[in-house]
Amino acid sequence: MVLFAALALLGAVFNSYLISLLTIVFLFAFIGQSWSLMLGLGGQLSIGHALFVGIGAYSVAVLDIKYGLSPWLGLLVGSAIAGAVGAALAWLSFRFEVRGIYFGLLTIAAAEFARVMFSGWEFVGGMQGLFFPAQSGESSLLMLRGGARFYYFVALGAVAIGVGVTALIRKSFLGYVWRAMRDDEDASRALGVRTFLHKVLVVSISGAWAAVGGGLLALVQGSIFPDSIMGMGISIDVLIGPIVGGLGTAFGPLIGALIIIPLDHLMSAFSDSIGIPGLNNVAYGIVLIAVVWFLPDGVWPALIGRFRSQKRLPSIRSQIVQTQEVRQ
Amino acid sequence: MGDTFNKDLTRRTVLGGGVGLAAGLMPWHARAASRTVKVGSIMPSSGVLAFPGQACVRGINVGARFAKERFGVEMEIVHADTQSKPENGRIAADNLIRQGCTVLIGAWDSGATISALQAAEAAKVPMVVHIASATQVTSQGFTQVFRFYPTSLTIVRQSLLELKSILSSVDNPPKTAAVLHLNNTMGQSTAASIDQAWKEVDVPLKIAEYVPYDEKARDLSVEVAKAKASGADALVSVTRVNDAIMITRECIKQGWNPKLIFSPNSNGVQDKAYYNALGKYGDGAILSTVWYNPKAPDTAAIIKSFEASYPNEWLDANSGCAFEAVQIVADAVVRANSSVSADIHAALKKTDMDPILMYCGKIKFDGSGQNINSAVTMLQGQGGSPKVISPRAIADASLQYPLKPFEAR
Amino acid sequence: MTALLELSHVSKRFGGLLAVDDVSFSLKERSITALVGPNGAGKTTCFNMIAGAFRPTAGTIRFEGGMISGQRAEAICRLGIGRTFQIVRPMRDMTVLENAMVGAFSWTRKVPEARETALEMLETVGLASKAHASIGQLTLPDRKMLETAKALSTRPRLLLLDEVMAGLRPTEAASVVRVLRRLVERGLTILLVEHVMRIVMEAAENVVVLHHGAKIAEGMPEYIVKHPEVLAGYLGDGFRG
Amino acid sequence: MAREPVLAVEGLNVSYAGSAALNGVSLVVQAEELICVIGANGAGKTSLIRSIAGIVGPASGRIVWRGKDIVGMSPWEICELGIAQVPEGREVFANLSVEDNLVIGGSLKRARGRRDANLQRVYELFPRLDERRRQSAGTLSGGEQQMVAIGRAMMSEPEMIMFDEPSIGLSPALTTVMFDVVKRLHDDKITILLVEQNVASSLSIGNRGYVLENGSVVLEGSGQDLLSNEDVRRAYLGL
Amino acid sequence: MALLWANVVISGVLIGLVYGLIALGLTIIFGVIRVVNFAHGAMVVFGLYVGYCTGLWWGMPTILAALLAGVLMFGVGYCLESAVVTRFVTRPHHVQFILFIGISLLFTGIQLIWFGPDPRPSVSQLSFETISLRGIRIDLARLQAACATTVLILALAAFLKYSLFGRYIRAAADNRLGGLIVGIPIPKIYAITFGIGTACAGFAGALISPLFDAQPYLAVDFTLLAFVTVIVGGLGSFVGALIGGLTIGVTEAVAALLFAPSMKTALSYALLIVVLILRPKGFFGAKEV
Repeated sequence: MVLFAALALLGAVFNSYLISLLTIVFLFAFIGQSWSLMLGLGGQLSIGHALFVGIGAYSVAVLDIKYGLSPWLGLLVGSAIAGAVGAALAWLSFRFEVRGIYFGLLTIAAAEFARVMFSGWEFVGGMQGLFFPAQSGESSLLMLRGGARFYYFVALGAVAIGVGVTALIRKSFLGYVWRAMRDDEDASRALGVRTFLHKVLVVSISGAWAAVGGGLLALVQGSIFPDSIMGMGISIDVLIGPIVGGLGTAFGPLIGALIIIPLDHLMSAFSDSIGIPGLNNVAYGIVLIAVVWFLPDGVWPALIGRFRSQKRLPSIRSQIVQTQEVRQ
Repeated sequence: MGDTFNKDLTRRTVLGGGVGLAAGLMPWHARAASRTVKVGSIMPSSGVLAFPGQACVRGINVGARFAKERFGVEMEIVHADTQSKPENGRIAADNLIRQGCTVLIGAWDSGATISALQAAEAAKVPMVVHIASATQVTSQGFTQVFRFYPTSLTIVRQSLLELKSILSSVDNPPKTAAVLHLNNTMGQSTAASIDQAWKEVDVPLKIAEYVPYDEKARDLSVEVAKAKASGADALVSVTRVNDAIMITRECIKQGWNPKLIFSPNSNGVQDKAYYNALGKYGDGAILSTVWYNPKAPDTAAIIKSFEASYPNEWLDANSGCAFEAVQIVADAVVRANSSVSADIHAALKKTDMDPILMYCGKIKFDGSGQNINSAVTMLQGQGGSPKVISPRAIADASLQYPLKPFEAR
Repeated sequence: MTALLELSHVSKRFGGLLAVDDVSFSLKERSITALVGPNGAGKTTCFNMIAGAFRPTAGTIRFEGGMISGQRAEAICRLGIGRTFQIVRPMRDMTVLENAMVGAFSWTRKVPEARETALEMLETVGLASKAHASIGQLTLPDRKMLETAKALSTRPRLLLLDEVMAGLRPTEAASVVRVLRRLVERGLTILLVEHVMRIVMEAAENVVVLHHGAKIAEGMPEYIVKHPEVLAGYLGDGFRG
Repeated sequence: MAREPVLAVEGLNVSYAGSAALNGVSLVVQAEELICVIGANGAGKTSLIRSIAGIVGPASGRIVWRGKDIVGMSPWEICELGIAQVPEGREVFANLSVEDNLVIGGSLKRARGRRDANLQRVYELFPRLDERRRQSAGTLSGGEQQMVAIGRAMMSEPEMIMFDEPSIGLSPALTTVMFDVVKRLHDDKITILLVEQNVASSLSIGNRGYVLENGSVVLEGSGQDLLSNEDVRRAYLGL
Repeated sequence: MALLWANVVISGVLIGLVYGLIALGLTIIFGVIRVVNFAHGAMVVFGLYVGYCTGLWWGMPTILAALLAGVLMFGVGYCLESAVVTRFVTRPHHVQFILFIGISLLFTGIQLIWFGPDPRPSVSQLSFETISLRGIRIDLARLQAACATTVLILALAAFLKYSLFGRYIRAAADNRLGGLIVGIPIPKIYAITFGIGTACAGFAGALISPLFDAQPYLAVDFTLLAFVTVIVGGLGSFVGALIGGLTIGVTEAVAALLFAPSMKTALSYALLIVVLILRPKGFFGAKEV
């Protein structure tokens, strides 16, 4: 709460650079929360979250640009579609026992498939993309239109709601049931958890949530293209924050995004200022490796000193293997 | 190798983002006018668009040096990298504005340009768009945009007019053409423009087939086979460098010798990598692009200056447009006699200058910010480098037709 | 007294291995029955078929008169059969209490209600003092009791316990037996899988002995321990004297 | 039978994820002895074998092989010392042929040179494996897989073989065969550490035995003594 | 028309073999170490650069360049595994994913700094040559790549089947605990396996350098390609990788002929989705290597 109050107050005094940087941070944190919900609580790995982000972005863009409808409606429609797509994808996969890393790969395939389809779909602009008209300067909550500061507060609000919802879900029966399902699917089924239903549910909720983030991202960017909004890049950017920050926690995705995105920009600015583009990629790569090496559970759990293993319950065999690894 | 180390560092402001973040906590106030003008350059210098992005950076650096000599404007260029991500366009623009840049140049791809324009719009800082070809860049109501580069429809229409005149001047012109085009943002819009302008211009050539191919295509053998099988005797291709090379190689391997290879609004013939890869096979293909005027008074000196800084690179369309954008800014600053954004904006609105390097009419922006006198140039690969064959006024070589069969080279 | 659970001619085949071979038995309501046999006799397989983890290759399983063979594990749980696992499977990311609460969510969505039930069940098995501990702090016997509490939280009518007393000291085992007796008095029916006869002797009223997948004896514990086939199968042929 | 101890386990503690599996276990194995360790499920028998093999790292305690502490050595180094194992659940390479399984077992440096001869020896001992040398091990019956596991251990010409419940899941007839094999290996002067639940069969062939309960040794003595011990009978039958 | 089809299918088969080799590297790593190497594409790009540089500096024939790239990348893979990846073997997949993203970015960054973003086309004459057989033109670079790939795959298969390390690798893939029990030096085997996997990528990369220009940012594309191929065939299966490569090669070629070529990758993703759903572990099981 204190953090959000502070961020809201600072929003009034930050300069435009920090405003636009933090807006992107919040949006990616918000989308990251949906991803984190899916893996951190539901135990389902998605490497193609760009699919949902893209659906949300296109829903908002198409309804706004083509029909002049309020982005609120676009967000609603987008999250409904993304939720349905997520449910269908999950239903198909889990019905046929596609799980774990295979489900992750399936999400990549689905996202890439959608990307190529959208790039050939003329109605939504194909590869030429969709463009929002320039902001008139008048802020309108109804039409979700406004300047940088307006979107800063929208994104901050979204991420605050995201933190709240994550915390609520964690405390509700869904949180318990999902975490149980993530830790040990068979054991939780023996306790009466309808895992199939809940797996479909968590993917669907996560998809719908990510779509809202995608819709907002489209508004902030002002234009969307299949490559940039549905590409692998988005899927990767989305999941780095939560893993760095702390998977499945309420604040993890926000903390992760707050660390990693500005860091990326700092390194980029630095490598640009010394005239060696690519140095930022090297540095960013090293940072990522270092984070997973030294902070296996992410920054947030380390910060609050609550080390909890995020791993699935290892079988006896892998326990042995792990003991072995420790010794080597 | 090592080109990237060989950067012109003297003009760069080594302003790490760390300073930026710390300074960010304080609200930004408009800076008072000073003798030097800070110009922000937003380019995709890393990420998938790094290739054109870095070419633009080179053009900017050389352009700034030239502008000092020509216009006496002391320019401090601050570079920002979008990492080829649209959402970073705005962040980069805001960062530059915060650092005191009163005019921006960028951002190559339409997505990042639109995103950056939002920041420019909010801060009322003018932005000269050197390249970004989506129509929407100037049609969405932005007031701070000044685009040097023509829209793809303009380029294609002018290209087809040139093509028409070429076809009418040669004996035994080709009858049908296959259109092989890249399906990315640039390729798709160019293809759409071709479709629209072909009839308007009434090109005396029948289009047999459109063959779109994926940007990520790893293999264009089937695409070329398909074009060949359409029975066309001319190839119209819309390409970047990589696929231009791939397509030519496939033509050679599949024994297809169209009489004419023409690439509107493309890369390929204009790039060094194309000749490195194809050698003698690179000759003969024709390409239309926004290009520098080889006969302009300063061209030779500029190319020399460029080569001094970047011995392993060519001055290409990307560098050229970026260079020209810097001159447009310098011209406006001189006329405004101020480095304040509003003054530069007003001056830019009244721009009416002869291009320094690029070939086009007088640079003049209409109400939407579009340069109205843009023009294209036809290049043909001859003797391992691109030669201007049209328009006549600036041509430094004459058209070779038909294409010499590959196996006969 | 009607039979709460009834297995008739149940078999399970894994590839070439006939793990359970035509086994029939039934459980009386409010009783403790033990399923015993040496390692690899098919006890756990039998157990898994009742709990819905495996589908029987042949035969039927009825619970309260309804067919349950072939139903999914979660559905069977919701019908009123709770189970524990031989290799304990706590949710490692959750506290003891949270683990036990998961079971309660099979019949309620209210968190306080689930917490109350879970606490009650932890109390029953003697883990109430460690309710907020993390799993890593539990000893093996504690973990086994937690398994029991989790299963109890689902409010079962039939409780399937897979070797919950293995590895306990005699005094600990005796207290577990007392807990089980109390549960039976409250109306629960219990099926124990046990390896160690000592425990079975104290706890069960009825014993079913499996060997190589087949039932070789059934009856009162006193009868079973004197059964020659059981002795031979269980202890090896040399162990007669 | 007084010979120098080849293996001495002293005060071994092992735990998984915070809970103890072995609690101060000490035992001694002398050269060419056949030692039985009996105990119920979860008593810590498998943990004992895996600690000796170096697969599980003990929290504390010493494992001394021929005067040298081997705690901290890697499993492959320990195998090179001549300690082989027939694990619980057999752990054969299911997708590899029987012969590949055996060859891999015989590829340790200590025995690599005599691989073909050792292969012949295994085939002589288990003619069934000879018949099925090209078949993948996963398609074999449980008893045959057990033969592969034993053969694989023999291929490294070990000084000591540790058996982890070789009779588990086998029919009585096959169980008898397995114990005969163990006895024959022992007769060939191989030191044997046999972990079993089949109390009667194992104790009757063992020189000495240890009873493991809850991760601790509660009884030790000669095979016959233990066999007639009332506590053992009570522990297993509740008589 | 028949000739067109024959040409297209043959070219699909030839390039499919190379895809198969790239995928093979990925699949061996997954089959044995159970980590999903998302940096695989960066290794292929390294191979491309080796092909480019050796041709430019020493005029080295592609085939030799491929061998050199294979050896170099083996070393890179070996060191990378034993220094970094080995610590992540038992970590969850998403953590490994971040690790490999990091490695991939690192490599891409190095390539960008070293070579710049410009496409680096091969100077080899091979990139223009074809042989003609009754109207069927066979691309020499592809043919050579396909032949070299076939030889390498056969050699690799023989290595896995008959050599001691090969047996160890198969055993470690099959049953890690079993491997520890019989004294297989697992860390060394893992490092070798990772080395072989990246060597396949490097070898394939150099082989196709006459066909593709080296560029740093191709890494993601090659990674995705390898994944599509591997999943269609079955993650962890040796034969599956090859079948997957051929399937993708031919499907894309035929799809480009039948539909819009720009949609051909969509078709391979669609194929992938169908395969994943119907046969989650691909055409071939996950265990066999």
